[in-house]
Amino acid sequence: MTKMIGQRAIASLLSLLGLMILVFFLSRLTGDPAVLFLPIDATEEMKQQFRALHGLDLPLIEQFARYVWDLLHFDFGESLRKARPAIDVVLEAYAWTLPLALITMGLVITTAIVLGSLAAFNVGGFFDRLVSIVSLVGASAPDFWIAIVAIVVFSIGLGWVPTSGVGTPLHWVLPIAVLFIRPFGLVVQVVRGSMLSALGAPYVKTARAKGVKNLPLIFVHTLRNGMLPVITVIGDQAAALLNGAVIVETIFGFPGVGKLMIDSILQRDFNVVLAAIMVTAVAIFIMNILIDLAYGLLDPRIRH
Amino acid sequence: MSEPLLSVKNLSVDFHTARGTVHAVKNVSWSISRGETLAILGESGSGKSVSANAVMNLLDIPPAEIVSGEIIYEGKDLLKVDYETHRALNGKKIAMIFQDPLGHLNPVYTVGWQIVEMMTAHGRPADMARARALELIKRVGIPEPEKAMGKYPHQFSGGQRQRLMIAMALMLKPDILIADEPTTALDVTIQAEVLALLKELQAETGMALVLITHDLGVVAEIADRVVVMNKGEIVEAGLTREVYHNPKHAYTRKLIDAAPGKGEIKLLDPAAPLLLDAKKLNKTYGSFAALKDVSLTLARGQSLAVVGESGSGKSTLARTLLRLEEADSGEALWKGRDLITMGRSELLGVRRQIQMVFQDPTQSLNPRMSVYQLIAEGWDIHKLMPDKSKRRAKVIELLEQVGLSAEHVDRYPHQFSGGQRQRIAIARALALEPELIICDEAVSALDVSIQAQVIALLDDLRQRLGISFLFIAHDLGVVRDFADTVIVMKSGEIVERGPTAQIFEAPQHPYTQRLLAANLDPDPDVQAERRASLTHG
Amino acid sequence: MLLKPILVGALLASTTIAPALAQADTDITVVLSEELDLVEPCMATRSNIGRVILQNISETLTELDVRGDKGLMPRLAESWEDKGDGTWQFKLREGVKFSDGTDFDANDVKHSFDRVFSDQITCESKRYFADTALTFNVVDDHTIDIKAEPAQPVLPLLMSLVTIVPSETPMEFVRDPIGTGPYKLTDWTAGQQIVLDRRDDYWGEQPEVTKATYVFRSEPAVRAAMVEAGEADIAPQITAEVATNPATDFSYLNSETVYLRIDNQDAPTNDIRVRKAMNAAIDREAFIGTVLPEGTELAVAMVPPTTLGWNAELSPLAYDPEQAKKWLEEAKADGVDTSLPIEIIARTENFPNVTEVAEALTQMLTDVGFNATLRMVEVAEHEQYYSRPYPESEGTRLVLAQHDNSRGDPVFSMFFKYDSQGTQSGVNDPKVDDLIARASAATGDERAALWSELFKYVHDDIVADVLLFHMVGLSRVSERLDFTPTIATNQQLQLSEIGFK
Amino acid sequence: MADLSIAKPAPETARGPNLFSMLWRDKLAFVAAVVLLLIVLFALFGPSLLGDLATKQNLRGRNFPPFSFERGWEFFLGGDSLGRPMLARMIVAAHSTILIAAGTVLSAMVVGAGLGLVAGYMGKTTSQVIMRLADVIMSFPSLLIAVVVLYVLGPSIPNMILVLAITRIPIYLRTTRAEVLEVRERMFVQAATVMGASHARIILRHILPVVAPTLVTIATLDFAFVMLAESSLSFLGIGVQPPDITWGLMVAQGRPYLNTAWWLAFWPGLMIVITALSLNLLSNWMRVALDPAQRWRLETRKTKNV
Repeated sequence: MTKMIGQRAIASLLSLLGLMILVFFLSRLTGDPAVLFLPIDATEEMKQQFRALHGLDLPLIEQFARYVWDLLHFDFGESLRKARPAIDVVLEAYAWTLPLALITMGLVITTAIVLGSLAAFNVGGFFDRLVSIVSLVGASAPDFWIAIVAIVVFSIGLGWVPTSGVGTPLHWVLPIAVLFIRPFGLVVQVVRGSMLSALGAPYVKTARAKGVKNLPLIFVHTLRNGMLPVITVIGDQAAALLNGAVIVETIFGFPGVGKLMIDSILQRDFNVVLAAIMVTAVAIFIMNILIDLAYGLLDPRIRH
Repeated sequence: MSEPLLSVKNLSVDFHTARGTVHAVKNVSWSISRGETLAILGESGSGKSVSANAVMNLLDIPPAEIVSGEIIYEGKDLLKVDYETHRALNGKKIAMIFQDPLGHLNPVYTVGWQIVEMMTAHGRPADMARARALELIKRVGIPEPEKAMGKYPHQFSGGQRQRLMIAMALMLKPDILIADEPTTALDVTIQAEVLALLKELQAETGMALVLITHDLGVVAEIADRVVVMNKGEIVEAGLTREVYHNPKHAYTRKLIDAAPGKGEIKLLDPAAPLLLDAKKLNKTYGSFAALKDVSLTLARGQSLAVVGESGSGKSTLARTLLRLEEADSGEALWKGRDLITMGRSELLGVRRQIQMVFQDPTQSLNPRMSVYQLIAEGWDIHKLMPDKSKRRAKVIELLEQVGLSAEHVDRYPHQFSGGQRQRIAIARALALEPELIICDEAVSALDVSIQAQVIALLDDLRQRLGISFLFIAHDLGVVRDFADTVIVMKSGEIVERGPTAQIFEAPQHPYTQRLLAANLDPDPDVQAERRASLTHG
Repeated sequence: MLLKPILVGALLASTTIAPALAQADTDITVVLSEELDLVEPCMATRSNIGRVILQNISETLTELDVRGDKGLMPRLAESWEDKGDGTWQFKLREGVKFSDGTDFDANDVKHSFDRVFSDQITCESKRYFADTALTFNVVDDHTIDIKAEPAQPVLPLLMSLVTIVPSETPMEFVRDPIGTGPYKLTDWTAGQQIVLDRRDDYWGEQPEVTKATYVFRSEPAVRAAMVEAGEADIAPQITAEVATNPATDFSYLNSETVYLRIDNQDAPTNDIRVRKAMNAAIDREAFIGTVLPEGTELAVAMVPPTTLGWNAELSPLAYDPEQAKKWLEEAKADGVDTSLPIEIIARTENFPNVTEVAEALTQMLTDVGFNATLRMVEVAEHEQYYSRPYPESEGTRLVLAQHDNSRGDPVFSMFFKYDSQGTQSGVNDPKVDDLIARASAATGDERAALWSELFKYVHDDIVADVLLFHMVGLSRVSERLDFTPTIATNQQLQLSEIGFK
Repeated sequence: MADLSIAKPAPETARGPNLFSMLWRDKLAFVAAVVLLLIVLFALFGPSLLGDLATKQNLRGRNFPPFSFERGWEFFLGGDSLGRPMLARMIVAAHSTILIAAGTVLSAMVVGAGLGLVAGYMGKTTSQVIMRLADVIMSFPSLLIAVVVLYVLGPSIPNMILVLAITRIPIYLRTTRAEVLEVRERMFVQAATVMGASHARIILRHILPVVAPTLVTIATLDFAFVMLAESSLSFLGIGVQPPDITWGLMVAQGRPYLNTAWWLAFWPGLMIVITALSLNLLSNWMRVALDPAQRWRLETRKTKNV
């Protein structure tokens, strides 16, 4: 196990390095941050000063060497726009993204598993069709559209929840609900499909021959097997959430890493972009390890 | 005979498909009494499992539909009781074990948990269930029962898994045990052990045993009575001995006649030129030695059988000779050239001369290619028959050679039966006019009647075209009918070799002797004799 | 090693209690469109920073009156006079204390300017002194002489753009700005909110608002909804589509001017008839009340009407597609290739409905026979086309841009947009250069007259560009507030101007 | 397995089941197929037939409400913020929408499946390199790709396809690789090796056809995903830019009018939902129809209500 994690860590480190190099140079193709930081009528001298202050006037390769050198000292550089260490900015945002992603994913997993399994057991029936259609429609609507309609209906119309922002638990309801829809739609479909084939497996026949009741048949005998393909999809969806939810964060004024990322990209705040990418990559790496562990936990054949 | 414990009366079940309704079983009736063993014998597609599944409420409805009939147990019609009542009977009164215990045991739970669940699912306390489970695991002969409880299905051997299934089925001392092909995937020696175990347990508990099988040998070994099924109908029923010795129905006769191991033993032509000379082949996977210093020779027109149980290395031998695996050491001279070290381009030429027929034609034929494409592919690869207009005629010729006809040319594998598919695979091998065909369990997946036909076909090809065969098999009867020389392998080593007659009539090595002893004879009297000699000896 | 701060942060984040829902009657919440990167006084001319800082936390020496017509008013400077030779003397207000308790004096003024000119930080306000060297002479604690070379006639006006910080302020961006204003920064939680609390020791009149919380939402609909739901009190920059409630939604000229910048050197736009045709092709009136809010005015100059030298005689070129076609025909007859591609460059999110405006403009140009296409770009790319050096193109490009001048004097606009050396200028005309130079150096009525002449020359004589609209801003203000947004709301939001009903 | 084999009808007489009749039997899938066909027709012929109608502006007649024939059929679904007919615009927008989605899915599938085939079939080193590459792409924020491409190459439909395709490649790559790892161990692949088939032949003739149905299923689902992703990019202002027009862009542009003129964002949003829904239904059907083990579910529907 430790060996596996070690190998994964090395492989991921390589990917991370590749990612960093790619992002570093590609982002610098996208223009001059000085132009965006300073007002349109700023003088060339001011722009020059800004570049010099942030080392942007150096040859690209030297900038890169400096960046890597600093990185080796766990220094992710300063945010060009916020005049603060980029890593602080990112971690602050990540402290919002992480619980949002975890809560959403937790809800997605539990509801999708229960509803998807029941739908599979009742394949072709009314409940199955209902779950399918509702999840499909939900997953096919543009999320910003849902978000704005949700605000109009639930905050202004009904006044149940605040429109946006963070603070009380009530503030989290709408962002989580909107974020929930798409992964739920996907995962519930996969659960249903996977449970469908798992319910056809020979060991289910054995269980039926043993006289096992329906609920344990679904949720004890079949689910653990049916979860294996689901975990991969859950991993993909969780990874997407860990990358930050740009749209939802933008609309609900949720100070997560997705909004930070898009703002930093648009403003060419290179250090923040790089730091954000690396932090999310580490988070996703940890999650992948957890997924692997989950596989082992669920399936003894992988463990041994 | 006392009042039957369970009787199936006039059961008819249909399967609905887009192409129409298939009558899976028609008016099937059988019954069984306490302490009795009934065998339901039939080939694939005969509907032999359907009635048992109906008893257990395991039919998928739809596509299945029970058209008529009743299943009487303890005075109740099981087809009419509600779901909950039926569920409570399953496992408790009527238990079932299956072929392929690996698939039928839940891979993600320990066997202990699964065995215990048989009792807890029926409301018994867990500690009691655990004690009973330990007792039974010990009874069915699993070493270290405590430890075994905590292990997962994949950590056991095939025979052990079936023993565990049996233990699970017996947890609640059921009245009836239904065993659906319980020994089919097992090696002969293991099969004998499992059948013996079933018999012992039956004697201990007095339960009734319904055994569903395609194997006459199994019937001969264990059954008191037999019903023979063909195409959904019972064609014959009666005491096992009577049915074997005095079959009334033509199908039963055909089945008995097709049983292998009764033909004339072939002799090797000593003058045939040497084709393949393999010396000291070795192959290891990690620390496991699959081949240990294996040497063999094969002459033109010879049919050499390699016999052994699973894990003996016989398949690895074939794969190594075909360069599907790289040997660690040794050489294999094909007409004087070493196959093991041969370069790519030379190998391509040799590949034409050595063809292979695999065990399962369903898997060895690409499901997305038509028969024509399958057979003609070799010509594309080896740039033969450049005149494409002639190919079709040649394909038809080949099909006719293996007993198929021109109308089959554009069909796809799934539209054929198992035996027909294996013929297609043979036609594909013949298309390249090979000098050696390696058959890896080429007939073991086939029904006996078809098995006999395919063996006859291969033998015909050997004689007419002078093709050599390396014939890998675990079924001794088939080997006896086909091979002129036999090699017996065990744990990667050759333990005995010699002409077929010598191996079968005067085996030297104890392992060979054991193999032959475990091989079931379709004649119940022969089997009874053997059993008697074993108990006394 | 990275995980721990995240977990700790997550814990903290999830337990933070919302201040927005429970507040005193005189506390207000302002919902801004974008988060502040910095709360740095010397960046107060950046509009989103200015709305929080300017005159709330940090004050300037002078202040331009935008509500009345009092012109330039004293703030931290009580009076000023031109000592000649480019030197201005400012008398500073006495008894003013910074929020950290220190006294305000002339050295603070000098230090504030030293910061602006420092090469250690990049202060925005530096740009107003691009070609001007300032020297400071502290006469006494409350008198300072500022000498500009060359002489700067609008130096007192420029003083309204530089915020004053205490002399202890370091030469780097600060996160806890200290100022003399009526409010002080008490909380800044990045990504969430900025809180200003009223000071007790402010030198001037005590404002009514005791506490202001700033939050950030980029969706206009959400900002408007927050005021409607009572979660916020002021939402600047909402869109016309959501500004449907006359009781709460105010529109006001916001000092932004939208125009199409024409490169007067490119073919075919180097021909005046082509430029005139462009102007005549556009039905400006059709935009107002449709894709642009009611109240939007047709522009005849780069600066809004409240600016010095405003020329009231100018009127926009009439919408006359037939005439436009005729001009194009004429030009074509003289050998101008009017079929050259004309690419309209517009910036996404530049102003509300920019896409619709750009699409309509393109359509109108196409209708009279221009080979016009539209290209929407994001901000960084827009900058490439907007500022010199302009990229080559097969035909020419028209840049749809928005220019903001709420400073009261055209000097902040005209050089950049029209001088042959101007960064965003498409004009190369010696008379324009001359007029700009003379007007910038002049004072009083002469200055106004020269600007006025320049406006006319650019608009009527050389038809340098397609001036479109003076934009209106829309803000939603809670009904419990007594506050009317003005042209300055674009740049600042003085809490002291807010009252309660 | 004995009982399963009876479920199969007599093999001699069996011809492959007619796909159309299987489609007809699943009414939902059938409707979905018809809807998709209609959308494809819109996409193919919309711009040439309605292109002028869809771009004709009328500022003073903007946001014309729907459900009235007063101004002709093209205004039945209302007019947009520049007075252009919604119905005509939506039909025209089908072109770019489908072009982008199809282009993205196809190019991502071709590249991803190609790399996946190589990664699955070749040795460990090649596979590792390709998989790490996929990891890098996966963690590369798609927004940054979008900004890089838009800044360096400019906003255009091919560039949009490039942006979206890059982000979708790993899905196909990983799926293909996983399938290939399994398929290449199958008997018929070994049978081909024994016959002397080259690597290219084995990959293209034997492995690809087996993997293809899975890829097609994923592609159908991905199609909807791409439409939504494109819409999200439009929302963020870095997506398709006018005068190009897609449903996603229409939703993004109509979003400010949700309160006052709901039809601007609603209809194109509905089109996305309908298309995605149809694709999903069709893909569900395909998953069953292409899987011999599950096909009976469609085949029995004639006689039984499932």
